[in-house]
Amino acid sequence: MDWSLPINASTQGVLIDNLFWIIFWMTAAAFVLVEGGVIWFLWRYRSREGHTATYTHGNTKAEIVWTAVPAVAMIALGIYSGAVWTDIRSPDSFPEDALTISVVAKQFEWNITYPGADRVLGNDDDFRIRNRFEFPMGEPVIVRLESEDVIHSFFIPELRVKQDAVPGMTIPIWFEATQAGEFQIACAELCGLGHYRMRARVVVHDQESFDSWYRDQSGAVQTAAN
Amino acid sequence: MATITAEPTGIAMVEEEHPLPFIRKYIFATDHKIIGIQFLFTCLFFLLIGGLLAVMLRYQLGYPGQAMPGGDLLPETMAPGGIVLPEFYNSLVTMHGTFMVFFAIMPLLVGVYANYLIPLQIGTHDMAFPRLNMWSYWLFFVSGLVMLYSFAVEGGASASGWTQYAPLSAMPEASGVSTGQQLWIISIAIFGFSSLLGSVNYITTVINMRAPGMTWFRLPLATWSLFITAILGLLAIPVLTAALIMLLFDQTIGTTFFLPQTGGQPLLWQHLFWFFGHPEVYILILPAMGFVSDIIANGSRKPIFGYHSMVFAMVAIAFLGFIVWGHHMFQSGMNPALGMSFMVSTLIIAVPSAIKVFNWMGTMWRGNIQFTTPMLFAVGFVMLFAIGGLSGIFMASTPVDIFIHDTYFIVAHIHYVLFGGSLFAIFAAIYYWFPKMFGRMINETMGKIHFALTFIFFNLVFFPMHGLGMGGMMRRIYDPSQYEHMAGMQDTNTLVSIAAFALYGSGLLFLVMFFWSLFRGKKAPANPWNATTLEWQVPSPPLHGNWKEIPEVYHGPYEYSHPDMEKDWLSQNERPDVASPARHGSSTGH
Amino acid sequence: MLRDKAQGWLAIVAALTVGCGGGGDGAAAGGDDGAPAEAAAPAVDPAIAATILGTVNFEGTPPAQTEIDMSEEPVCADKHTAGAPMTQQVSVADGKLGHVFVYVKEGLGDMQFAVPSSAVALDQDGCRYHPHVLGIQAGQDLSITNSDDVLHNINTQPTINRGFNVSQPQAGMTSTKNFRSAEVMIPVKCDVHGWMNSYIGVLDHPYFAVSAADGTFSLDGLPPGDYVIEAWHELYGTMTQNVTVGEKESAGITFLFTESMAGNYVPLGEPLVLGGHDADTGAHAHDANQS
Amino acid sequence: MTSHAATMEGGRSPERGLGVPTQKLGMWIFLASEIMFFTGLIGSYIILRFGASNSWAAPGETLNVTVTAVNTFFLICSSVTMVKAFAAIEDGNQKMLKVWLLATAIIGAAFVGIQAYEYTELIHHGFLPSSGLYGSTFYSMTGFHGFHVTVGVICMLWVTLKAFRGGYTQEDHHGVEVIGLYWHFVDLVWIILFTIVYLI
Repeated sequence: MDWSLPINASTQGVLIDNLFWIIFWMTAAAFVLVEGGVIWFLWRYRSREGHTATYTHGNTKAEIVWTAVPAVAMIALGIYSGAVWTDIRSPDSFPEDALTISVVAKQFEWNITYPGADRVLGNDDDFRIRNRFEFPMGEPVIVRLESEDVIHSFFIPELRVKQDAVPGMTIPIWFEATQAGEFQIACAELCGLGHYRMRARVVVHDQESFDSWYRDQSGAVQTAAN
Repeated sequence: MATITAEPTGIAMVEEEHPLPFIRKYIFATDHKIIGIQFLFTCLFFLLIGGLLAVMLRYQLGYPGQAMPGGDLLPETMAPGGIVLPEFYNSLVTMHGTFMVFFAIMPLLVGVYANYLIPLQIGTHDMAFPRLNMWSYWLFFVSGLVMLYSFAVEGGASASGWTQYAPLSAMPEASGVSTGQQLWIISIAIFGFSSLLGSVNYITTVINMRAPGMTWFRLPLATWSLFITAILGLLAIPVLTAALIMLLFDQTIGTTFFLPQTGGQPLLWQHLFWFFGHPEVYILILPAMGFVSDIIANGSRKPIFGYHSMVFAMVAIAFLGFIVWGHHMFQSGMNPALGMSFMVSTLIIAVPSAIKVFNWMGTMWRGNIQFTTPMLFAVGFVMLFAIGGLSGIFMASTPVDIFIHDTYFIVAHIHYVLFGGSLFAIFAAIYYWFPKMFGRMINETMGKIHFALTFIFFNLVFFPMHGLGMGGMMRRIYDPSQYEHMAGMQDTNTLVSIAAFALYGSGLLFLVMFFWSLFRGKKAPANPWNATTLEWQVPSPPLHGNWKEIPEVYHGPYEYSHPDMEKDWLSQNERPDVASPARHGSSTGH
Repeated sequence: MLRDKAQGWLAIVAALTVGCGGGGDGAAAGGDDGAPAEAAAPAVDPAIAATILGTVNFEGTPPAQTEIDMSEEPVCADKHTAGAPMTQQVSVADGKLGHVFVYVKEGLGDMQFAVPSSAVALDQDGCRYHPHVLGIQAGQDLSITNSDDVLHNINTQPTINRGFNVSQPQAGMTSTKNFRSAEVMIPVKCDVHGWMNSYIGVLDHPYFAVSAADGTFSLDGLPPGDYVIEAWHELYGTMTQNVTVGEKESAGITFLFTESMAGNYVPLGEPLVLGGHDADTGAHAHDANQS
Repeated sequence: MTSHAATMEGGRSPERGLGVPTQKLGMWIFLASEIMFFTGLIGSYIILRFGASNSWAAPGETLNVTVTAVNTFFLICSSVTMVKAFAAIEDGNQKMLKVWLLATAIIGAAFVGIQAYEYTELIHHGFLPSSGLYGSTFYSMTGFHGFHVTVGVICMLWVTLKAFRGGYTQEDHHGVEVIGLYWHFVDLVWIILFTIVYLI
């Protein structure tokens, strides 16, 4: 196993990965400080002939320092995380005119409804495909998540996307892929005996191949309707 | 010489006591010490069960789809031919979490030590309500048996995760578990009532029955932590009980609290559960922090560094613990703006935790560190809890949580906190107070071997899980090989599993040693660790009623290495002027 | 029995608990399961037994079969070498309708029949159920096998019987189950592969059959008498016919399903009374759709 | 032998800390837990009702507010009798203690009886726990309150019995005070429930 995040293929992934590594280095420093300190103290102050403990109940100055430093670090992290979170999840961050796709989870499959030629969900030219999620790179996509039975979680590791699908709710998320390729949707919330296999194929196309795929699929719907 | 009148609900003096019949002394006991020991044995048994479940689920992850050795002893509904079925795997995951959280760690910390230590450490004869205390234990015992029994009913034990997310837990047709699910709810409801009785007892006892001179800021941190924990339990568990009742009604009498078809809200369950669940996390760590504080001060032969800030940090953690529950739900569909505020409170809670870690280090700093087994486990606690705390920062940051939520990163985090943290502290506490409880010592060499094995295998099991989580391996997955992004993880999973078996093995070694020491250990003196708190001022084991006379307390709990004293400790009931160097030889001779 | 194993296991656990915890009530598992009592079987004298032979015809255009996309399960897709797998809801060939469950609905009075000791097989192969429609006697073993090396779960959704939902994560796994009461029909589905479905008809007598691809069926070994025969189809609903057979007689009947019956009410799990049948249909709408 | 407490603190009350008798303190702490329990139920009710307000009938449409209003009045009266009982034993009046305790228990039982009658009527009219969120929340909240009153009545009868045996004195009547605390709490919860379930 290599200690790394999976390849990143989305715009929000860049933000998330940056933040991840910032926290990694912060905590790594704290880790070295604490573990190193403990081991050093164990060695330096080990009980031995002629060694005695120093009688002290504390040191206010030191305590203020080690209260203030983590506090400042946490507040800074909070502010930065908040900004990133807003960029990804706040209702204002949703792009307009994005391709909107409906994903309905149920035990144990993902049903993906595309808006058809008119790019509007909820009318006759929509088409539904089971366990296959295809969309273009370089264009924001809005996914409207729903669930028919229990809670599932829509997880595409390479896109750094994860959102629970909750029955009774429609939860929109958006993302933009930066790389074409084939990935998988994984279910990340325990949903029953088939949870471990509730997966679907994700195909990120370049614009051209997406257009042709989409035309074929919408065309099939048109023919069937006629 | 005036004597203290007996507590109204307390126990009469030792001498006058008629010997109690066996059944009232050891079975339906009201003596807090016997109840503590009853909890200890029962919890160790449940710990063994919880560990066994972990071994079984690790077998499936280490060797997916292969027949488990001895697995053919299991019924075919669980593991036909020894091959663990996915539905049984889900039960294993659920019940492992349930047994460890509710029937092992929590009662080991609270049931065992709040009962055993509080009256001894505050200097009183018994709990405020000894009869309630007995009920608390027996209800706990029954709830554990009900939970265990749920494996044997048709459909098996609950399989919807220890968090019981509705609607999976409310729909037998979705989870495949009906009776087992209901038994889970009933068991935890009984457990909650048991815990309520305990909490009322501990809080009342600490408030009202402290020995003269035992002011709030002279309480040992173990008692402080148990007191705060009891308050957390008192306020958090009834909310879970209310939620459990709604869940049970959804399953049995057709209500629709958590079923969305008629407007019920699945997220309501999560809010209620985590309103309980996050304080519960602190219930599981605060007493551990308290025990470790006592033990580190003792092992470093130094007063605890920053006693007051240790107390305030615990109070702060307890208070903040009630307003951070939403951080379990960042990806649940909760309003993103709410996510922001929960992130802030969650990050702030890292501060008091950091204070505690630094104060333990401050205590060790310029100490005179004794490498006793309890001290090793306590230091192990600090080192591992620090890792668990630091990894928590990743998930507190909402954007990072998008990726690592529900992955093995979380599994690694919770185990660093609950195993590396709580369970290490429990081991430390068992080694530390074993002589007091049973009047015998545990062999130090054996203890150190146990520590070394546990420390090594623990890290081999749980540290690699951070990497699995970073790679995107989800929790509660029966067979990771089903996903492309986890294709390269099997070797690590197998390694983790082997280490897990070894970790369980070192746990078994501990049990052997525990029971061996119970009968064959060296006789323990009253104060084997030269400790300062009151429980060490009575014989090991203490007599029924603890004290012939209630002690008077003169100073704080950690007077180690006082410069004016020849010996390096001063008991709380010793006056510095009386316990002068010339007299110290007789000071432990109670 | 499996439960005995669980109980033995539990007894050990309980004993341990009592040992460690210091007494208490050991958990006693209450088992109420048991094989249905052997029915006293008045053997139908083979010398007088009658037979009903029949055909199910179909008129009109059946719904178009569509291809099932099994690309996500290469193990299954590879098994369909003869061409892409199609939906199998309606099987019509030369005007004959297959997958129709035909059974004696009324006329057997309170006769009792022995439960066969042989098991009925339900196989999952190529991510399809084989057979698609099957009949079984109450109490008779149903042996479910997974021939695919992928996870299948067998989720039965009966109305009268107690359902089960078991998984078979590996090839070669077999589960044996049974249904205690007569029920026509019990839907079966696999939640992992949404296209997989099957129907099981459970009766407490042996007089049932499923029409073959050429529409034929036969009900053998019947005692002479008057019968109501029902034919059930998952899309077109049910139709009944009255038949009288004498000793050693062989009667022929035909059922005719038509295109226009699509969308008819398809009864599932309605109470069966052998003696007489009160047609209380209730509001049990069943959506027999399939992609 | 180091000096022990007693020499220094002779004559000090065994009840240190807050100066509240232990039983009373225990009951307060228990009630804190009860508050959280009802907060869980009532909080869920509020969230569900905001989330799906159309699942609720207008006040008075399904529920018989008049009957319950009378019942509420009964429960408030029982709080008054409880106060009277406590006042009586404070004055050392054993006779009135018994009278008022008995009255409290009887009124409490009447409350439960009327609630049972209300349930039967509602079920008769087809309003069940399975009747959507309205039924779910109504029966859970009022049911658990009714359960608390029932437990209260049983305890009250026990206290009454003890009073008849002369178990309480002017000096020591913790039992009366403790059951009184519980009784007032249950009464208070009902006033909240009545308001939010029946009136709003």
